[in-house]
Amino acid sequence: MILVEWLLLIFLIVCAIAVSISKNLLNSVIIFMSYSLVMAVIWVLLRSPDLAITEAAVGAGVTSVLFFLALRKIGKLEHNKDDENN
Amino acid sequence: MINLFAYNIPFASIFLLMISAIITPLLPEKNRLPEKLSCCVIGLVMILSAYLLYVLTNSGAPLSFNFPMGHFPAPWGNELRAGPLESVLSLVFCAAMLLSLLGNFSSTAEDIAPSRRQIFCVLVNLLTASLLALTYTNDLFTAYVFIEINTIAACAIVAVKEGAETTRAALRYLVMSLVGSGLVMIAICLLYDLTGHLLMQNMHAAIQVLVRTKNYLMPLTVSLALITTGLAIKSALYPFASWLPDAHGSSTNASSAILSGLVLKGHIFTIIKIFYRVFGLEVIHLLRMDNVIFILGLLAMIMGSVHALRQNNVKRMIAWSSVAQVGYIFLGVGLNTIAGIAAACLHIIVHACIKPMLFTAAGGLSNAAGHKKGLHALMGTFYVNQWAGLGLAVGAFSMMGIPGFAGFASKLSLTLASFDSPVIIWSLAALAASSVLNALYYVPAVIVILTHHKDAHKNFTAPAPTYIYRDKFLSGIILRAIVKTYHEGS
Amino acid sequence: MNEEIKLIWQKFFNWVSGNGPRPENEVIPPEPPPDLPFTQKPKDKYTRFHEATLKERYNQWLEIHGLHIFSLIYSGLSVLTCIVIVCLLLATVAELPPFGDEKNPANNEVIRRYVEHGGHETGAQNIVAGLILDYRAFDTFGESAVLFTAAVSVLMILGVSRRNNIEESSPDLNESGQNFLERAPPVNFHEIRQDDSILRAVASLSIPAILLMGCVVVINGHLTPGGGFSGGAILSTALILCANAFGFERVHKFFNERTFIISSSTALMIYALSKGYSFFTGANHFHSIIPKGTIGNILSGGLILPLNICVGLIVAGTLYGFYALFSRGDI
Amino acid sequence: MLEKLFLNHYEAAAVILSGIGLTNLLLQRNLIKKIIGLNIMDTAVYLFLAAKGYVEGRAAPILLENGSGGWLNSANLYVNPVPAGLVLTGIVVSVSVTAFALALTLKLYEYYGTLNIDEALMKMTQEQQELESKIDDAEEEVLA
Repeated sequence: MILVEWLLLIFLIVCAIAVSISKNLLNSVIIFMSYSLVMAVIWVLLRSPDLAITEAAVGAGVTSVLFFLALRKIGKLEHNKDDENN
Repeated sequence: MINLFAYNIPFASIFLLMISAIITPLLPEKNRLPEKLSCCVIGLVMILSAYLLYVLTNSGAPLSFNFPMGHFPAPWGNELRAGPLESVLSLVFCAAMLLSLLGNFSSTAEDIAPSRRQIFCVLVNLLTASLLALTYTNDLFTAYVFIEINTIAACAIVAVKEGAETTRAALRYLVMSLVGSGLVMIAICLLYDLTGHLLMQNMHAAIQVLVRTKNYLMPLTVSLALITTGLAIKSALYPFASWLPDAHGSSTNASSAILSGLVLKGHIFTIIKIFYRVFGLEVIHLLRMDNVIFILGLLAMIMGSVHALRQNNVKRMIAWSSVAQVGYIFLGVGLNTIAGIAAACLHIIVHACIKPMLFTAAGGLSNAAGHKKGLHALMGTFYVNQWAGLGLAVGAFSMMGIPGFAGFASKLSLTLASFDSPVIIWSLAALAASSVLNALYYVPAVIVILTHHKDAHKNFTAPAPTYIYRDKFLSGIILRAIVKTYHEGS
Repeated sequence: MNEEIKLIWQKFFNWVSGNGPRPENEVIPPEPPPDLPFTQKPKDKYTRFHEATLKERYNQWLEIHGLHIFSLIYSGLSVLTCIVIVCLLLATVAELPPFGDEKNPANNEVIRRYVEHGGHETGAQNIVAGLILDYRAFDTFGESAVLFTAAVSVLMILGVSRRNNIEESSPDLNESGQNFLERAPPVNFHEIRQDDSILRAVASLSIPAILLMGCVVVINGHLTPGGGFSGGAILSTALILCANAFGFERVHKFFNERTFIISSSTALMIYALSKGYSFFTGANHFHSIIPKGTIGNILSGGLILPLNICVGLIVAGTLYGFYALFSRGDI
Repeated sequence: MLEKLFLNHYEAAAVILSGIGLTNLLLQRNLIKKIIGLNIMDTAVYLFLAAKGYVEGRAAPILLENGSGGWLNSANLYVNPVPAGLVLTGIVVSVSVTAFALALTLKLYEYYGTLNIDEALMKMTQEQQELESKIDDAEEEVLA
């Protein structure tokens, strides 16, 4: 059990570093999503089921969707720009 | 015991503002109804605060009381605390907010589209509510939540004027503020872990025990440093103030007035509360935070003015001058005496009154000069919009600390407060230098607007609305200042 | 198997990069190449040129103003600051009370009362729900206000501005050529609408289930983990799924900007008034008429159940509102 | 010190994570990454709080039945509920802040075509200079 805890914590740190050094925004967001999911698991381990539900619904769900939408919109904007200028 | 009506005022004022914020989006946009409603509600809250102040000072009742939010007493539920200082601050905040809205009533209409104006009112109400909650709250975590409301609402108020520049300024402000609130959050968690409480007086007792037994001194120092840094970023203490001129210089006049007059003050007052109520002045001195704050305050006083000297845009100049004035306040806090903190509170009040006036006046003048903001473009605008010109002059004199104006009272009390402290030479030198620097950029501005310009009639548009509100305001300030020092002393 | 994963990735990637669904190329999508994520996507000539020039201009500008060194110093300083902060905090953490120990200062009389008397004082089985909606309800009210503030601000930034711009397009922005989005035609419903029959079938099956789940989480907030916020987030996913599968127009029929504002304002108003009543009676030592109920029943916990429903409504509306505003700039 | 860090491993991890998040928030030029950094920092702080509420061998703070129709309400059975309450509030705050920051970022991208505040600043100053020179030209023409 202790080993699982340590693994999860190390996974979190690796995720956080990977987010910061990844060159690709989409990858960063996906890594952040997995970070949030692991955080939810850790909260179950810490006997806080309320937090785990909320984090899974919000951190991994809504926040990531918002990031994806933002990226998508930026992609879309670039398309518009290209269309207009060509 | 104070009467039931006055007892409920702190709670009622926060809730009135919240409820008016909630129903504002449901109102029709016609006739500027939302703005009128928020002005009415803020005015009502102002009257309530004045009444609370009157009751607290005149009825022979105890000078402060706690108001439990809910059915549970102190360490279990949330709590508000109201005393003369809190009621004075809420009175000043509401008054400054109301006057900023009224004084810029027409320029708001020019800058902001109607449907945005409705949301602007919601944000103003929320901002006022969060300021009052920050003023009255007695609980650190509640303070954090309302700091966040304050941050979002303040950034949104910057972005309410549409445009590339405001968006950039708002983002910059937001990022800096978020760094600040992150640090505050970490510090609150540390403090909760060390003390097991979130309520200020319980935390204070626990910290006193920790310090006496010399336990956990290092975590205490770190949490104090983090919370101070976080709030200092939000209140634009000098090295962290780079966001302020952008945010305050680019937004619409009402927003600049509100932001620099009130939002900064809410955070500064939170710092003062944390120093005074959570840690206690001896602990602050023991942990050496007072020296850091003092030095940063000195730096801000000088550097803010130096930066302001280099500005040509009048709104940016006033914004940098805010940085210098924040330095004065932190100087008072850094003296770490009761008198110093009283002087800092006094300067908070004075600045909260004068800075909105300066921004409003500058906005009125630049509107009179055809929406130009460069200092040279304002030449002779005094003769187009006398009230605004008078406001700028009065504000400038007050900022310089000319006797008879409000700024003099607070500078005097800062000077008096620094007599007891070992750092008197430094603080006196900085006060003098900063006053001279203030004069160096405010006097030319006043001279410019007074210079007769022969092309005046050609370029200038119709005068902006009345600024009559502003002046009545000012005469009351000195009176209030005296009342205030009296309370702090007693 | 690998191909399938590639295909799913491709679909997801297309969705994120704004190309929309491609029901016609279910077989193998011809372009763009699948391994290249969208930020590294080979762009049209102009964009690449444009971005290159922007970078170049930026570097030139830094050099001209002597800011290059400053920006280097800034990066170095911030790394240094963060290392210092981490080391400081690690040293602090090493001094803190030990993890998981029951003698920690945080386990004091406050907690004892919450646990021992929380049941009959708030009527909630879930101590956390009783804590946040009864003992420390002012914080939670502030939290809802934060959400409301953010919703209103995002509506202002993304929604209202677009509407105003379309109505009374501002000439100065268009002249400078800055605001290319405003000149883009407004998004119509058909453009985003998905004609994916599998998605529709799955959605029509799962939306009722998700709604039910969300309602269960909200309504049982005082008995089991969860509550208004997490339940509201689940409810909002049902709305988002509906919008994705059947198009925004379907959702728009019953949930548009007007209903969004009315529902969240009303729910927040009910929240504020009921909490205000309880604060008022509590502070003045009046008797509150709200029964606590017996712990464990669904009708227990005094105000917690209605408050959870209000919070759930606010959160569901707000999060769907965020989704709609971000994806098409309107609710 | 290291032993104590091992003992407080959740807190240590949380502190490292919040440091990384803070670095991202301060250092990254790209706004989206800044916002992700903000989220990492916030969740790290919440992890810290939740770890502080944990007590070895106790149950989640939901009252358990004692078998005879009553409730087990001894304080020694449950972990500390206060951090959970605070974190619930905090999560809402951070999702609101994230949405707001992303909205502003999108707006910035609309105006400047970049996700970097400094590049935006550069664009703005250059455009202002152009505008000012244009205005000067126009004024000279009027004077002439």
